Amino acid sequence: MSQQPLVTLQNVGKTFGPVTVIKDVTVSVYAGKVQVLLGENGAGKSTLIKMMAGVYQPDAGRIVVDGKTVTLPTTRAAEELGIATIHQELNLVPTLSIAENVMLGRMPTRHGMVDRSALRNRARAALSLIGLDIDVDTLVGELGIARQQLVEIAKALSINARILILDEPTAALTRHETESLFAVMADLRSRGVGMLFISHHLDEIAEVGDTVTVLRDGEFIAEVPASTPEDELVKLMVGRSIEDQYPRNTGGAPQPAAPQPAETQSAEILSVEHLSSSGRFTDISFTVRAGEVLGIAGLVGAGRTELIRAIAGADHYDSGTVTVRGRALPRGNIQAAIKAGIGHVPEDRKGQGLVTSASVNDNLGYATLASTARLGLVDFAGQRSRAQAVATKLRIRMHTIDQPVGALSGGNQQKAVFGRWIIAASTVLLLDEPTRGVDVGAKVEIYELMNAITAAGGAIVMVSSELPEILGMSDRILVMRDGRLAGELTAAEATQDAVMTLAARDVDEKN
Amino acid sequence: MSTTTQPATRRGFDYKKFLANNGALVGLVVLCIALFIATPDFLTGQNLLNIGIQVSTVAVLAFGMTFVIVAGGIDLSVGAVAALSAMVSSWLFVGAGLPGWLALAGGLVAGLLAGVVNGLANAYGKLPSFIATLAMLSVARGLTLVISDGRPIKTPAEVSFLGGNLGPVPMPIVVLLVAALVASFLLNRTVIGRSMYAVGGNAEAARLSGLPVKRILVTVFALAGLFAALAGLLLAGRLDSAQPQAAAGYELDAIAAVVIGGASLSGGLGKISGTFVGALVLVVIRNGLNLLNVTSFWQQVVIGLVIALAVGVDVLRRKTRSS
Amino acid sequence: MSTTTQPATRRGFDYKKFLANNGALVGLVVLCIALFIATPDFLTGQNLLNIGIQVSTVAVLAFGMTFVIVAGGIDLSVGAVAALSAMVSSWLFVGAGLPGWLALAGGLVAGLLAGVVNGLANAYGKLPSFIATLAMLSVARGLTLVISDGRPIKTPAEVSFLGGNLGPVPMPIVVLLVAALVASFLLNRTVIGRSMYAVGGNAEAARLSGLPVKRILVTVFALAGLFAALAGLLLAGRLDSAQPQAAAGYELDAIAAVVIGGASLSGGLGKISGTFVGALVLVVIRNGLNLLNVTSFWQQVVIGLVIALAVGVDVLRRKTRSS
Amino acid sequence: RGGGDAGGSTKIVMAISTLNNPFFVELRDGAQAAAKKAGVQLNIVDAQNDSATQANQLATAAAGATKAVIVNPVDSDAAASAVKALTKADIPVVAVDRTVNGAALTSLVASDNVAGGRQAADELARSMGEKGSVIALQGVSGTSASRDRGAGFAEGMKAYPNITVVAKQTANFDRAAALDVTTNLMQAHPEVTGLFAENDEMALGAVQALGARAGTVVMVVGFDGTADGLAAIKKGTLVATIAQQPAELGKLAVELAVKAIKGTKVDKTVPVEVVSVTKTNVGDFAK
Ligand SMILES: Nc1ncnc2c1ncn2[C@@H]1O[C@H](COP(=O)(O)OP(=O)(O)OP(=O)(O)O)[C@@H](O)[C@H]1O
Ligand SMILES: Nc1ncnc2c1ncn2[C@@H]1O[C@H](COP(=O)(O)OP(=O)(O)OP(=O)(O)O)[C@@H](O)[C@H]1O
Ligand SMILES: O[C@@H]1[C@H](O)[C@H](O)CO[C@H]1O
Ligand SMILES: [Mg+2]
Ligand SMILES: [Mg+2]
Repeated sequence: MSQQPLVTLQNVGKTFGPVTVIKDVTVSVYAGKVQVLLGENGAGKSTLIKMMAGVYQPDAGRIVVDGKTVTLPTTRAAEELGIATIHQELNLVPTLSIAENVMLGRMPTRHGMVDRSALRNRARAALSLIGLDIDVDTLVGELGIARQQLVEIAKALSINARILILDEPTAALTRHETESLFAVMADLRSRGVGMLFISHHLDEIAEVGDTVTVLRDGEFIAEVPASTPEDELVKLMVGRSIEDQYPRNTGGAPQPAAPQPAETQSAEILSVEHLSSSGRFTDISFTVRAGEVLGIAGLVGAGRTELIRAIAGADHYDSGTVTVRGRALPRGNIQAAIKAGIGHVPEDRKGQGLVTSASVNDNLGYATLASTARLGLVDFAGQRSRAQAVATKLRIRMHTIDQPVGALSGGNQQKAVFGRWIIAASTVLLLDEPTRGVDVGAKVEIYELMNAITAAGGAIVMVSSELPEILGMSDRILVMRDGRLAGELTAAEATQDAVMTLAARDVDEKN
Repeated sequence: MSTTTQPATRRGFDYKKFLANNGALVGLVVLCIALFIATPDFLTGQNLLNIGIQVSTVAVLAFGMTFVIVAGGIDLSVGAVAALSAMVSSWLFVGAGLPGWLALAGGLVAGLLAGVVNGLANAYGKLPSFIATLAMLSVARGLTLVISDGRPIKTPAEVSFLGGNLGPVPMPIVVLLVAALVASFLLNRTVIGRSMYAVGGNAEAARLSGLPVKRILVTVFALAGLFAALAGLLLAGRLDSAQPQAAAGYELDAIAAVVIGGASLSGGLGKISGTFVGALVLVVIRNGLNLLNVTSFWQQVVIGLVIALAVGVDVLRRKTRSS
Repeated sequence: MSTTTQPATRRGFDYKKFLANNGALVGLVVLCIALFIATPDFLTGQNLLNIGIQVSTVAVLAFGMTFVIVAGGIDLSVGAVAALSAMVSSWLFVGAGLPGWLALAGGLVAGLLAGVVNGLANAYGKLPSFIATLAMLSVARGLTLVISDGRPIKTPAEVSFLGGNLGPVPMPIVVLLVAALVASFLLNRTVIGRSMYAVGGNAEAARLSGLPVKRILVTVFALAGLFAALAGLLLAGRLDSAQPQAAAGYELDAIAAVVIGGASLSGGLGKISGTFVGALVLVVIRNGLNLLNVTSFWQQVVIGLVIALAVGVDVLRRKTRSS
Repeated sequence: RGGGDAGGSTKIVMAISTLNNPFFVELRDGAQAAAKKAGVQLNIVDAQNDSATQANQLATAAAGATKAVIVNPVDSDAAASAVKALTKADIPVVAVDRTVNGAALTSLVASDNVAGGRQAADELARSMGEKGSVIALQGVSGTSASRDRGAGFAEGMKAYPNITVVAKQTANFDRAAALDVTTNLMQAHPEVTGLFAENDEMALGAVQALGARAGTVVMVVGFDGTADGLAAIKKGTLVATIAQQPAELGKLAVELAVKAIKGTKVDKTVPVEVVSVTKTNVGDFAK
């Protein structure tokens, strides 16, 4: 390849205080190519691309654009060189409209005024690129996380950049939207745009990538073609091979080998009857038995999150009942739900899962703060040892347990939310996109935790937009469409096609 | 199909959206109806004009405050800056012998400068806006006393004109309306105005989108200073003199007006029309209680309750709407 | 390996961490050194005692405010509630003829109740804390005037004792230290205290983790009311009488102390030790300017500048440390 | 408009600068008693020491069926334009305690603050043996009461060359502020033997700060003659206060307003004595 790279990060390094996050890494982006960055949670991928995006300045090495060394003191400077970025964490203003968010920093003006019709038109054009058909005057704060992610993508696409950085753009998307995104990427590539792509979905790498740069602990490990087999990529990435990406024996029934608790294998733990919440979901009934993982699939906006939240006591609902181990739960009462053994991992970890300014230790302990206290006094020593133990168990990568959880990498933040319910010994886990942004290694760890919980007689409801995960981990699958149950599949009969058919029947008609 | 339904809702007046966006308006209307029933003096032309005049100072201060609160900050100095600006103007006229219109302009510049200093201290000096503007409150009040030696100074005719009449229309009402239009235009129609929402709603997103966050913050406080100066001149015009203790404590009224109007102190939310309603709520309550001759001790109790109620009505309304 | 280094840093005094956690301490020290150089009267035992007494009211108010700000709210009513509590206590004694200690307890209960009302209005009534407590400011001040008819009322001996001496030690200092210990204990050691940080940091995450957010908010405001009552009784004790206008405007001082102490008005951050330092900064500035006999007009200018500087020093220190 | 009888429906609005101060509470009480006696309705509004609020209240008064207005201005200059509007509408205006500059008044009932300041200087000097150092506590900066009393006091002090004013600081007319400021000033000026406070509230705060030294080592003179102030004189902690007679001021103001409504001619100024109260004559004033 004699072609000159559009941009190169050359031997760059970055430290935060005492922690070295990136050490001597070189990576280039070429016109019409998709360069993939691969690495575990906390490997330094986001930190690396932020140096290219003008967010961080490298402490060592240099940035070369079109053969010239440059400095990128601001995001605007990067943009002026044609570099656009889709950041991993959503960077939207909830109180502004979709149109204004898409055009933020580049609002069209006429006579010194914001040209609203141009604003709407350009935003609409950007949204249509990724097939999002929604009123551009809607406030972003009213959107679910998946739609927000699409807005974020549209925003970067509308810049018409020569270099596009995509940091886990597909983490919050269902297959459907992911495919639209890939179509856009293919188009951009054919027009000579160079891209840097990050994803924890290994199957996507071969689909869109050209070359893969593998990072481990902030260091460059290898550069390999995107066609490299997945297990080889995994080995490069985590330093060992992973036998089974979905370590659940989904023969239909729960693992018979697992030690059985006192209650019988078929005991109903959670039962939901005729649950309805106007405008959100209608007449939902299902049960989950001890030792079972129930997957809930559906398209964005199908109402899965709302359902989970209602069961967890986070929202009120209009009618129906939620019963745990034969006891009906009061509506909208989170504490009662927790007492009954429910643990809820929400879909938006930053907005709903974590107190980012508080330490990892504190965040792990919130659900057990009161129950472990004596005379209203916090059990600091116990809390710390419990937190330390669960952090080790989940392999949460951190500097110390007292560091603010907001400074952890995305995947490690997700593990921290999970860990809270492990400490609380929850037996009914309601997981909403539990592995969003989690690396392969950590995913397997989370799956194994799920297995351990069900093996101990617990039950799990998992909402996920990752079909392989739903198919690989569920004993039974419910499919939701427009707030209703569209069907139920056993693990044996479930295939991607079967699920998608149920999920998308009339949605496709609409489009 | 969906394209045909869109314009249908657009055609009629979208009163739901209007109500949803105009927070305490319901509270204000309820308040006015109650006063109308309680006393015949309330709904008279003269009294309505009085209310218009009386709301002018607080509303103009609050318009400036709206920029700051939308951008996620707070400005405790507006009352003191209003007093300082008026005093500077009067001093330029009486002490330095400048012509009246120059003195008036000088007052506005003084407010603008105080605001710029607030903005610099906040954006570049990294002082929390609460601290930067609390310091300015003290400094501006002190300078006002130093300049005036603690005495009121007469205003030039140009400033007094602001407190007088334009034909049959009281000038404070004219100034108020112009200020509202300008503020609303700035906030809704200009790039810098829209950027304020971004800075207040999510400063990190604003920065990553390439918005000049620091410059926006300086502008925001500069505008608050300028509007404070205008409010100060208006007040001085009405009193025919710049008072060393003028507008003391008005910052709380201004903030309250903005918050009653539906803004949030955590930023990203707020509208000039809402602020206007908020300021009216405060002034109508006081006007009404005066008319009803509620004794002054109880008056404070009632004011507190009515503020809570007026905002409470809004909260209730939103709740019933959403469920 | 890393386990052996852990205890090593633990053994010595971790001054870096101490400084990092104690916001304006550097500003306070610089201020004290400057005053020590400027006037021999500053660093005398008697003057230090005076400062201790003078800081007591604001510091106790600010301790209560710390709970509120940590939990992400604001309480504008603390000054008015302090005055109301003291007045209720004096009235129970003089007007209702209760024994002094019951009157004292009654004053504390009054403050607690006012705080509970704030908390209910905020947590269940969904009023923004700014509005709920602004309303309470007005109501409490009004009730104070109603109860007292605008006149000071004598305090019972039990309350005056709070303003007197315990042997050689001034009681306000004793009360101050006890209040600091209790507040710090509540905030750091108890479940409810730690929960306040979670609520202020991310109320939704706290709620989804099963923390009783509403009850926590009510507690937070109740504590602020109780501490305000204590501050009010302290002040009344020092003056031997409950004043209708006591503690007017002290809410700004209290908030400033908390913010100078390193808390953020967006919640989730704050420490009692920081607040204490913040209150000291405010009081030492005023004490120093009195000692230096700076004329009262300029005094306000200087107070503003010094507040900005004291916080600025801290900002600067953090900046150089991090880069 | 105008004329009219003084029946129960006759409405007089009394705009008071602040009621957060015992002085004005007594003034109000005097006015209310007189109104009851005259059988008129007296509406009291409180500006909480804010000139603009007062202007608003006066404008509101003009809009109602008001027959006369009694104004106790927050600031003498600032009240002018609102008062002018009232007189233009033929509503008689009586000013009480403080005058209105630059507007024609029906009548003014007031005690002279500048003269009072001079009297305070005389009382303090006498009690100090006409020598020594003095602290002056000032009221809210920029208020006319503080200005006038301060000016009168400074003028009066010129007669006593052996007395120096070593410190002047504001305590905002507030007892608690005076306590702290006096404590601090005594630290810097332990030699001080005299203190003048521009009102009784501050004087009482100073007495509190001085403890046993009040009235023995350090002589304190206040201003107003409030109930607490007079009690302190009896106790000996306060040497003197310059007593105004707030109730008398209020009473006269109402009587004048009623006369004006009836169309009776009234005097342009009605002075009310300011009396220096000391231990010797405090008995005449005690309430
Ligand atoms: N601002 C910061 N201060 C301190 N440490 C940081 C900061 N940002 C990142 N880190 C640390 O740097 C490491 C790399 O983080 P980074 O976000 O780059 O990981 P990543 O590879 O993108 O992970 P993920 O796949 O989870 O997104 C992590 O250990 C993280 O804790
Ligand atoms: N057709 C629609 N058009 C616009 N908004 C919708 C539509 N359907 C649902 N919503 C809104 O979107 C939100 C639900 O989005 P969300 O994506 O969280 O749902 P979900 O089924 O949990 O999907 P996912 O978990 O895949 O994100 C709700 O707030 C709902 O009001
Ligand atoms: O006369 C009054 C009283 O002295 C009061 O103490 C302050 O204001 C003045 O106008
Ligand atoms: Mg990342
Ligand atoms: Mg969802």
